[in-house]
Amino acid sequence: MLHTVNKSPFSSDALNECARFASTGSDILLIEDGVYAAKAGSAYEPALKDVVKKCAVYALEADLKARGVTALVPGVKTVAYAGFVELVEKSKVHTWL
Amino acid sequence: MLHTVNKSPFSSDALNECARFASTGSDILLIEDGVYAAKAGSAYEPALKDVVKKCAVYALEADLKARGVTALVPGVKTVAYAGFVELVEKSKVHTWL
Amino acid sequence: MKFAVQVLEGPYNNQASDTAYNFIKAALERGHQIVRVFFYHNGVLNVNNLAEPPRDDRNVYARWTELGRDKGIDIVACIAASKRRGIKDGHIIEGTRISGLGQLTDMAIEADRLITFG
Amino acid sequence: MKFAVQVLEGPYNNQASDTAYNFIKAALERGHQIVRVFFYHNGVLNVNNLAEPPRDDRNVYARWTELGRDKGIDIVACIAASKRRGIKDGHIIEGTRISGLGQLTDMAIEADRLITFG
Amino acid sequence: MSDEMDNGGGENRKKIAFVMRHAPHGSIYSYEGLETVLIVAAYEQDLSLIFAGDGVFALVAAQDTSAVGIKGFIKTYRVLDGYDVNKIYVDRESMEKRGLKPEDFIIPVEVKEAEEIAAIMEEQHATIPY
Amino acid sequence: MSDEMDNGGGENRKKIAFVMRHAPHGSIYSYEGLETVLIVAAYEQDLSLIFAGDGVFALVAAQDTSAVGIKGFIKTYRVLDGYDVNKIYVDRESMEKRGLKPEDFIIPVEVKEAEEIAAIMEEQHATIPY
Repeated sequence: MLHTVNKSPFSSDALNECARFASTGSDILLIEDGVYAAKAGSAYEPALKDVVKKCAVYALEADLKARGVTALVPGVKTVAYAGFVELVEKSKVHTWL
Repeated sequence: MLHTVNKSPFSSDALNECARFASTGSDILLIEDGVYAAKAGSAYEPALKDVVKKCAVYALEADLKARGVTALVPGVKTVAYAGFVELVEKSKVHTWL
Repeated sequence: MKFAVQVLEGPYNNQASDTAYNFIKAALERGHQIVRVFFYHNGVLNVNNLAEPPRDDRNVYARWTELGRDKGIDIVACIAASKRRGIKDGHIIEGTRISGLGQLTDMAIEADRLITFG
Repeated sequence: MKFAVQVLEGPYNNQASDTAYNFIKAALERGHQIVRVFFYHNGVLNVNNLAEPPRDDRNVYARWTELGRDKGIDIVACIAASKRRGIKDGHIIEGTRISGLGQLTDMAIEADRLITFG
Repeated sequence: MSDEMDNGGGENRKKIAFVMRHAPHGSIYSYEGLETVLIVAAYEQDLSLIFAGDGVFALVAAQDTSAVGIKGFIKTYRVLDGYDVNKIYVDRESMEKRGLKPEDFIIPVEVKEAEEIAAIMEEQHATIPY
Repeated sequence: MSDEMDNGGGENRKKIAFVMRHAPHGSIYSYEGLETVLIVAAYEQDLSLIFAGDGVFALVAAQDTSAVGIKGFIKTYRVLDGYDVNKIYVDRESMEKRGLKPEDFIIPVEVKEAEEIAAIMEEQHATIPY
């Protein structure tokens, strides 16, 4: 299953909740303000590293650029909108608002 | 100064941030989903007890009733809308969205 | 005292409009003056006159009409925010108007208290 | 594959409409079918035809017109959510329509993938 | 898939889960979410309702919205059973963190661990977040 | 208050602070907030801008919104100085928690502790949250 998160992990519990309900081995895609979770060197990095151990974590390229997030937490892969679509082809998707 | 918070402390960082920027002795009023912070017996109770030590914490009666929040964390006072207005009369107000 | 009220969320979708209304009623009862209600962000949706809310629920639009038309409170939706969201003269409720952010500035300066609901 | 898209937030106020549009464009390019776009909650604001967005920014309404009128995608705003928020037949953009929650149910059943943006 | 494999409504019933994560009244997600559940329920699909995060607050029985001037909808949950919607799951951690117990809720629920809810979500044809 | 006590614009300038707590792009708070600042700035009041929480992300210089198809506004912060808006405060804890440094920002800022920001807020005639 693919899970998407569009909220900042600093102001919302969406990503924490998502990670709790995502099965091991599932995909998590960070979009919109959700990509801040992927920023290297933030206080959220240790938490995201744990998520990366459990799930494949992706971040949407366009949203990273829009927010000036360049250095990413190790293990996070980037995708374009076409890659987003490919992830949805691969499995059902749930959105954590 | 009066600070108002209308978000649940379980899903938003608004109350934590409010408490960090509220001067000692100022008033904090919990309204709307913010009143969940005042619920006795939740995992947020220890955090709210710290806030109560620093600030006078109020919760809006109508919002408590609407959400079925009955038992409150010790030290939290309840006010009606008239009491909300009185708090605003007393000092300037800032809203934490 | 002179109170100014800013509302940042639309009706029904969020409780902000309801809380603002209940606050204003209580403020009026305690003898305060509401110098203006200013709608910004999605708050501008509060003045849309095309809505037909369910009859078994409160009518948020009727409440603003009551405060604006009947009680004479100046109720303003920000023009820039309104244009983005499709709120337009000719389609706004009675007793409200669309104007610029200068109205927010003026009320922030003039009022003893500015309070935001969002 | 058959994709169904639900959008829960209004244009400009949140990025959901932009992300949904970019996702749909990419899905079409990869040969997928969009069985329907369903607007719920503040999402219904996306079909308002009274808006005049700033000219130096994207026009979210024009994007939905492009997908609905020009590309023939079925774009539906929930009637109950629309009534609460003042979205009404006669004031909606070309290539969109207002209908019931049954349209959401149908697309959830019919599509291989249901994806929500909010 | 043959007709013999169908059961329940005798049609191709699909598994659809609603994941309710918002508190009531502060925003409309909880209320409009329930409206959707009632409509989808009439289509006789295989529905599940998952309450997690602040969504668990929606089920608290003792809600009285008269003083805020908003229509309450807590009693509406009681009609779900009449629509054969009885897979009502509550996330244990969300519930306990908020100081709630099953007895606080307006309808009977099944309390589940996060891993069980994850498994339920994986089985669905579609999941809808409100 | 006598005329002699006025200064700056020679009028009764009021202290107004904007408290920016939202990240850019995901919601419009940050953008419409800046629009308001520019209008209020023309009134020659004594303005302060406080960036706290996710609001600090709004100032990150390296933003490029072309791929999301949204108008960027990061360069607009540069015009603030021309309006004599130069009390730009950033909360240290918010900044550090998000892995940011003053060099990441599009304009010079004063990094403040929470207690200092609390004191600034207490001095204001009005505070506006976006």
